[in-house]
Amino acid sequence: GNESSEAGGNNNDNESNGGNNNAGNSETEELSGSVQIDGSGTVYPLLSRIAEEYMVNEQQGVSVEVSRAGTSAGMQRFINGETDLSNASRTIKEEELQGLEENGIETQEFKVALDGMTIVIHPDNDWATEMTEEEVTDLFISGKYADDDNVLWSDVRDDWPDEEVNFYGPNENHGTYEFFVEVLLDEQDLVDGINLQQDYSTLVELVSDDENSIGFFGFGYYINNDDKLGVVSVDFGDGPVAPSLDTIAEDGDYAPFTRPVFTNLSIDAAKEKPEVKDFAKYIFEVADDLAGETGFAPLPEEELNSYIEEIDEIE
Amino acid sequence: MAQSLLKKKKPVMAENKTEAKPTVYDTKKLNLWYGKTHALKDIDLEIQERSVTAIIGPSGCGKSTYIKTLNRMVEMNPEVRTTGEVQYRGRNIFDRNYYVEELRTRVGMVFQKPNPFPKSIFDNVAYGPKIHGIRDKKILKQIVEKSLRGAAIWDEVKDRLNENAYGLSGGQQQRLCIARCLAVEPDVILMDEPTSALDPKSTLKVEELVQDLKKNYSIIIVTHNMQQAARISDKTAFFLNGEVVEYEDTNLIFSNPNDKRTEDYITGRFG
Amino acid sequence: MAQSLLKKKKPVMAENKTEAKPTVYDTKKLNLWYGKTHALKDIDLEIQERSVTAIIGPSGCGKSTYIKTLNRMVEMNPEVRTTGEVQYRGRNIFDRNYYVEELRTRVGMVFQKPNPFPKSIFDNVAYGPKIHGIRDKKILKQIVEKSLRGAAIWDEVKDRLNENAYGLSGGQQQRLCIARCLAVEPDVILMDEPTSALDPKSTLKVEELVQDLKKNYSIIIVTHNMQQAARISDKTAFFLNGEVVEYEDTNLIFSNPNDKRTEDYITGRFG
Amino acid sequence: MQYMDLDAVQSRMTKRIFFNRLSKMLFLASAFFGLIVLAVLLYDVVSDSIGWLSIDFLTSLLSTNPDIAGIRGAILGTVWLMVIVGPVTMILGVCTAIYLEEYARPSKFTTFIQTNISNLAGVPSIVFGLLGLTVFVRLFGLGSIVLAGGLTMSLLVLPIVVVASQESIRAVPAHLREASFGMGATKWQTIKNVVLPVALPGIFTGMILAISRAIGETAPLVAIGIPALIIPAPSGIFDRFTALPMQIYYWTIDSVMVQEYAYLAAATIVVLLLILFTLNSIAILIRNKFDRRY
Amino acid sequence: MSYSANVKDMIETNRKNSKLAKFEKMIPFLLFLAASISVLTTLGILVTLLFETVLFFQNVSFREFFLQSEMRPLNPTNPQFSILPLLGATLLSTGIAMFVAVPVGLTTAVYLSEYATDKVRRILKPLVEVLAGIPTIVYGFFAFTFVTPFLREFIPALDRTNILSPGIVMGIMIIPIVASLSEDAMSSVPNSIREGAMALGATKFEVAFRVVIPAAISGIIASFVLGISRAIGETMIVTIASGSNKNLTFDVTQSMQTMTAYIVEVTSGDAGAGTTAYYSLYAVAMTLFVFTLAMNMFARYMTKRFREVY
Ligand SMILES: Nc1ncnc2c1ncn2[C@@H]1O[C@H](COP(=O)(O)OP(=O)(O)OP(=O)(O)O)[C@@H](O)[C@H]1O
Ligand SMILES: Nc1ncnc2c1ncn2[C@@H]1O[C@H](COP(=O)(O)OP(=O)(O)OP(=O)(O)O)[C@@H](O)[C@H]1O
Ligand SMILES: [Mg+2]
Ligand SMILES: [Mg+2]
Ligand SMILES: O=P([O-])([O-])[O-]
Repeated sequence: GNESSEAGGNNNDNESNGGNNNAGNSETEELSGSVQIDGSGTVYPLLSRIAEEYMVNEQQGVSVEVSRAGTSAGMQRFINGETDLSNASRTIKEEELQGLEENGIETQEFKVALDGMTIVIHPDNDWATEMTEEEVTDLFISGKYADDDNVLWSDVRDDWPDEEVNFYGPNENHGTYEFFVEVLLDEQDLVDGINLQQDYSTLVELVSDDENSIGFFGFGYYINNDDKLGVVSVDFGDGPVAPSLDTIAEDGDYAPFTRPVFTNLSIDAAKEKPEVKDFAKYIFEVADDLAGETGFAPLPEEELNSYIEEIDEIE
Repeated sequence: MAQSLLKKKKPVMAENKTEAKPTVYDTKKLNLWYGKTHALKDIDLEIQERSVTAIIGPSGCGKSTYIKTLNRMVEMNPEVRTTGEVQYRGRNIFDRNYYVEELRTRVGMVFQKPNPFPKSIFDNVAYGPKIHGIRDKKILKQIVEKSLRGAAIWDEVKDRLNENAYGLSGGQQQRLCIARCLAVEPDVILMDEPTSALDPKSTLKVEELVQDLKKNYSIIIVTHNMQQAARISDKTAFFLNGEVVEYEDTNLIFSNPNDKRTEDYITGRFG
Repeated sequence: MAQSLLKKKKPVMAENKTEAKPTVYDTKKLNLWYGKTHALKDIDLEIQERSVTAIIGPSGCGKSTYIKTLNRMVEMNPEVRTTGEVQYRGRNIFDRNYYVEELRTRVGMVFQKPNPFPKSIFDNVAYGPKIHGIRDKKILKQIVEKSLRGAAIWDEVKDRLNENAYGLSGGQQQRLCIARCLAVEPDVILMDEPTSALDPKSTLKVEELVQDLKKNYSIIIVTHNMQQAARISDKTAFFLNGEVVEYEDTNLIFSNPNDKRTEDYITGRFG
Repeated sequence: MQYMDLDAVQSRMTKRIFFNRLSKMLFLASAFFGLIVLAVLLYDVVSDSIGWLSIDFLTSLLSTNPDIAGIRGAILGTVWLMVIVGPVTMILGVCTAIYLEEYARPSKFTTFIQTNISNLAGVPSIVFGLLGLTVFVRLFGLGSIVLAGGLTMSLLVLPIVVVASQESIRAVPAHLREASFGMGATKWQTIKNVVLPVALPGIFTGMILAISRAIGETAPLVAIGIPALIIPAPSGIFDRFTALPMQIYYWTIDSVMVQEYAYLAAATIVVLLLILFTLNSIAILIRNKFDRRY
Repeated sequence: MSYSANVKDMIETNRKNSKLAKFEKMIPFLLFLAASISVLTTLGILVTLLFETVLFFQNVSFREFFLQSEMRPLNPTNPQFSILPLLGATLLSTGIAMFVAVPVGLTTAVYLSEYATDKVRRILKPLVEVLAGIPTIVYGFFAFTFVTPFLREFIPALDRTNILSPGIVMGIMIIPIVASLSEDAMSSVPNSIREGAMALGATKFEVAFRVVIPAAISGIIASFVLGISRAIGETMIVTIASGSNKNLTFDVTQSMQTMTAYIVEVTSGDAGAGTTAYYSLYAVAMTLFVFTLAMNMFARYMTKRFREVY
């Protein structure tokens, strides 16, 4: 009972917040129908939080359904016109835009929040807690430290243990994978034998379980499990920086590993279904509050407000 | 040979005692096979209205097969093939346009083992009228009462019409099955060893009932029990290996059989 | 009463004809119940070595029950209770320390319906020796040949030892079962109507075999067939309603029964 | 010549008998192994669920907050699924069984249908899920609604109903049929008035088994795409939905992120098992009550 | 009785008026339609699988699918489609499951059919069969939250998601299939054969293993094959407890992905149509379908054989 009233209190806060942002709009309109969302697993915790707030406090009649097949897989559904919003942890690709165009779907990509690509290790790992940016990326690139990709910690620094490094990461369904490989590794091959998983929860378990693990994923999944995981502070030239809500914010010290996460809105859906449009606006009304709670750094308020206006103009 | 005997005898018989009643069933050169087993061979038999005709013979001689042919029940076995004719009231029952359902409504059947439905006594008797479209509750009640009275079981069950028929004794069940038959007011009732599963007392009751029913119905009864045939039937047909050996007035056949084989059977020398 | 008769007769019998052979089985006041059915009542019987003892009696009198008690096979039915004693070679077979497996190794059994294992002929015969630890292929071969010869079937099967036993005729299967018995070199062979499922020719063969086997084995045989008992046995016990009515030299029992009931049975007046 | 050495036989005898007794105990233990695991499983699940299973849990809607999350939507989703599965399998299953038992002539094609049904029973449920996804969700454009899920499940459990109904119809004694035909009843009248009433308890037992299976199946639902977060409870067969096993699935894999989800999953499992237990008890009751000989 | 003259007539008029005859003629046809649904289902499965599988093999060669060793369906730069890692994981988990289910199931069957009294059998057999009625998702939960942590006490190298634990749990799930069907096969061996062996002085153990089991062997094998088929097709246990790492290895402590789990991964959240990765789903499902179908047909053939003997 205690907790639930606390949660209720939380909700009230948000409602009043939402009310502030919403000033001037008609709040009383009762909507119904459903909003289909799929895509990024990274963005899922944030969007599902927002969806829940929306259904509980804003529009009881609307059903917002959130899935998390991964950025690419979700985008496929989006192209097929099966979803109204598609979350992404990377910007939309040329081929995907092409597909959307072929299917006559007009879209708009919005940033929702900022995420720091977090390099995680086992909590008992006391040697690799600080690494340079180059060391991190080289470690994951095939052939950099060992030809057969059986990399030992001591290959990175001599005083580190002589034990083999085990690599983990999300699989190719995920934007996180693509951002990591395409942006951070500059499209070089990942080490062989890296354990790629579909589910972030599985990934967290695996990393937290293996003394010689090193893995990468979004900050949210790290911060929710910081008791089970260790984190690598990355030296981008000005000393080691640990990811945190502050450092991954825009212009933060962790910025080189920071990326925006997105949601793609189907303009057609927003035109046809008022609930889609309403929910889309709602996302940016509450994003700054709920972002921190789910492990994202919020975007500047002006940026969010400009999105609301943009959506408002869809007729 | 048996048939030729019969034909010779017929006029004599008619003069003898029984007035010539109209024919219900006329079987002509009936042959029947189960796959390759030739179960009925060139059967010729005329069966008369409002009388009891008994069919006797050793096990496996084709009694059941013959009686089940009369309402085409034998066709439930898909292997069965027939040739020849069976005329019921002048119409060949094997005729393409003759619906078996129509035939069976006119010709009731009582089986060796009592086989009431797992329903109430009332519903058992009302089953026939109902499937033939009689829905009126009041009429149904009347039919049920009349049929149960007709089967001499009314007094025993009138207070428990809604109880399950399986609660009745074997003899009562058999009379219930007869009542079920009567409910659609058939013309003929076929009975295949109707008392062989019953105790002597119930057997007696059924025998009395048969005697009573023949006033209104034509009855054809298969029996293993020679005494029974002698007691209740007007005419008796003796079957052997799928053939009719002798067909005769009952008192004649038992007192003075024409055929050696009939005599042997009746005197218990085989079977 | 039957028992007292027997006891009186025994000395006479011994003088009579048979030399007194040693006793294999001594049954003392054996009673047996299937649940509440009292199937064996106060049985007393002494069975002699190297002879054929026949057990006769009408259906349901307890013949099978008695013979199955001798190797405790009757205990496979968990409802069975016994009192009294059965001594085999001086040891009570109901003794806690007497393993049934040990008893059954010494006492072979042949059943009414031939029951070979669904294995090759060779494996059927070799089964017994194998479970007793004989692994040597050569010895096994010798045992199989010896047993099959002993059961007078060697010539018929010697070229098809590796074929499935189910391919044999009924009579051959029964002799195979006897061979299977012989392979463990038993002391006693129990036979429960071993020929009742066989044709006359096979029956004759088995009867000859039994005559032959008694040179080396003690044989107890249940039979429905009085002629058979008369032909092959040395002594005969007549059972009725779970009691031993008479136990006597076979020639005596068939020529001059002591008990009226035995006479009635032997002359076919009941059973 | 003696081949059997009595002493050797005797000394082996003791070993054999000891071995026999030992294996009897081992085999008994083995028969109990499964039961012990079952007990551990139940203990594990029930102990995890303690403190989480409550009326509120049953009646509340889903939430990402474990403290207020409930399974009302999942329960209703399962109920609505069964609203489809029940009638559809009943009608299709019983009709198929009647056709095969009463009408079909023995022919190659009949054998083919029969073989086909028993083969369908062995097709992995995930493959049925793919069929549902491809045909109902995509081709018919239904989307992941109750109707699509229900039809998919129906096809999956249809063989269970068909086989049970066939056995039950086959067990109706011939003399009852004969009695009806003897009255001049048509085939259909006989089936409707005599055969089906007698076969009904067996058919019902089969139905309950089929429904139990459908209630617990997860893979087909995963394949047709049930969202991870769906809060409103479905109010009809055209609504999108989640179901009990789906909820267990998501909570189990998310338990790594939020430990409390594991307890929610356990509590949901207890609810699911209770439902199945109740259904099976009913099936046993029906079987015992109507298990009489005609 | 007033009505009595006309029951016959009533029946006669009813017959003439009834539309039943036409309806009766329709019935077999309607029922046939219902019966053909099951055929349509099979056809539907075949067509959906075949259709997309063909599209898949237009993009990927048989060689790559069956002979190479890497499965990286969504790799943006160099996608690879080999079923071998999935097949390996499937066979491995099935092997582990049978390693548990065969000895336990068979000895349970021996106990039930040869040692247990009627009363014990009547209670014990349904209890063992309860195991088959537990939903697989529950087994998945059990494997993930109980068995894996439990095993890790003894095998520290065991990953949090691995193939060993779901394999074992699948084996437990399959015990009743093996036990129940084997017991049926053994019970159908006639008692006279048992008596024949007992009369030779055989112990129950010797009767069971040297007579009854050889005699019932085809039914027993059928139970194994059905068990294998169940294990191959089992989805949720492996999806939950063995992760989604597509690696070809025999190290049972590692996370790996079976064919079924792959299908779940690609469909979960519903992958969009049109890509090779999406078609690969159907190629894998086709392989799975063919495997299980073959096993089931084989099992049915074996079952028929033991029914024919006695
Ligand atoms: N369903 C069947 N399939 C094959 N042959 C059959 C079938 N029913 C009966 N027969 C054969 O047809 C012959 C006549 O059988 P039927 O049942 O008519 O004898 P029955 O005179 O009624 O004997 P019983 O007194 O034993 O009832 C027998 O030889 C029997 O073996
Ligand atoms: N398993 C059993 N359970 C209960 N009663 C039994 C059982 N077996 C036999 N009986 C009863 O024990 C009595 C003796 O049976 P048994 O089989 O020994 O007779 P039998 O002399 O061998 O008869 P048959 O000549 O028919 O073989 C019979 O009354 C029988 O009904
Ligand atoms: Mg008959
Ligand atoms: Mg006997
Ligand atoms: O799940 P992703 O955010 O990595 O696509």
